Amino acid sequence: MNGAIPPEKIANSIANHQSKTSIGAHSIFLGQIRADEIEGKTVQAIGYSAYEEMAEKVFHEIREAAFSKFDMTCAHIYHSLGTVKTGEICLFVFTSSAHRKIAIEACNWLVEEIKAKVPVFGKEILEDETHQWKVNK
Amino acid sequence: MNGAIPPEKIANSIANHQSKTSIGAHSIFLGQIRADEIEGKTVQAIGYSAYEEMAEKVFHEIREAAFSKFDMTCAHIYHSLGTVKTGEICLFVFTSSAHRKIAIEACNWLVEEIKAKVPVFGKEILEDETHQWKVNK
Amino acid sequence: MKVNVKYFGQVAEAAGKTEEKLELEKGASLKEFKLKQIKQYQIPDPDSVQIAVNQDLVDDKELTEGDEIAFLPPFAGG
Amino acid sequence: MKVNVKYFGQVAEAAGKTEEKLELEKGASLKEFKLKQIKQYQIPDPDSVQIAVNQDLVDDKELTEGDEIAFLPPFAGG
Repeated sequence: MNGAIPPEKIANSIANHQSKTSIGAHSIFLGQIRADEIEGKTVQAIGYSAYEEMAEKVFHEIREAAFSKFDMTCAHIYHSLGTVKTGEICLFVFTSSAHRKIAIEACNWLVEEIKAKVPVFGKEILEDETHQWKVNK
Repeated sequence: MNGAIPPEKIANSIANHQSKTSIGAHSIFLGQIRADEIEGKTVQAIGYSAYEEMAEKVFHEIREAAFSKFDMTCAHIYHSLGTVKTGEICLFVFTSSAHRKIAIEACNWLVEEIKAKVPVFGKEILEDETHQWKVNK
Repeated sequence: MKVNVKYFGQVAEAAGKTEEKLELEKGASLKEFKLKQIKQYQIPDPDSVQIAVNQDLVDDKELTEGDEIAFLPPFAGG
Repeated sequence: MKVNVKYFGQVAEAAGKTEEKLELEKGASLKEFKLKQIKQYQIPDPDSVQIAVNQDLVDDKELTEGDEIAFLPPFAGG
């Protein structure tokens, strides 16, 4: 989705699952933009771009793999594109299951897969308008 | 807190952390009431009660222990008391850290500690108004 | 000596009360007191019942004047 | 044969473009093509650049007419 993920979107996603009464546990991961210091300059925002067709394909593959690996009821993934300012949310991963361990494990697994496999690129925009390209650790 | 935890409360908690720009990751766990079947009857709600003074003391101890164990920025725990209907949220655990692994581990650790140590009791109210006492696995 | 006894969840249900003040002999042991109450109220699944004295879980100890003794059935938080 | 080449992130920055259509010799190898582009555009940190052909990551292969070849710098999702 374009820009930051608003907290209301997260509330709506949770509310949308209240009719699914086989769910006993939700696990949510949120990535938030940190105001890191890079050579004395503070990060103001990250500009995200992606190889969009491939990213969508990979998101789909990861989601399918998660459903065959974990006994989940639901899984949702949202990643920002475009500019996301420090303090704002850029990644929202949401898993639900009858039991907590499955929801938690599935959520963690999805986060690691997304970081490793989805062609998303991040440009850390510094206070003097210079930038540096972000690399996942 | 009394009754179910509304999704808006979760959104507000997230929004309240957007000014803390040293945070890079949030991990959230939500417990939701399942419509389990017990001897052919469906659970309608859980009525939670607690040894409140001890529960508050234990929550405090668990939170302190988590801060000394994990390099977290924040940790918040909310548990419902009173009646929570199926599909509603009864537990909200929220941890934040600069790095994802710490936020995730701390959140999982808190959930396990809460389940094991906090004197909260749950009465599963069935469709015919009979009930059964819940036991954590 | 006086102690304050609290019952929770299905223990309260079995006891028919959530709290009572009792007079015990000085130096009474928790273990014996627990067994006595379990018998008196026919508390179900007694092995699963934990006791907190003054809000700390303990197996056994010598009780003292003014203790708050809580009978806790299995926890079900979350 | 014609191929469609895409550049992303700091590779696009180095190349000064995000996309170009190029004419390659039939049966050209991906590895050689990659090296050539890295040299031509002085792409920084070339060991970290992955290539996707038609949206699948590959190390090397024989390129074919109409392939979409994407130069991908390190991923930074999340």
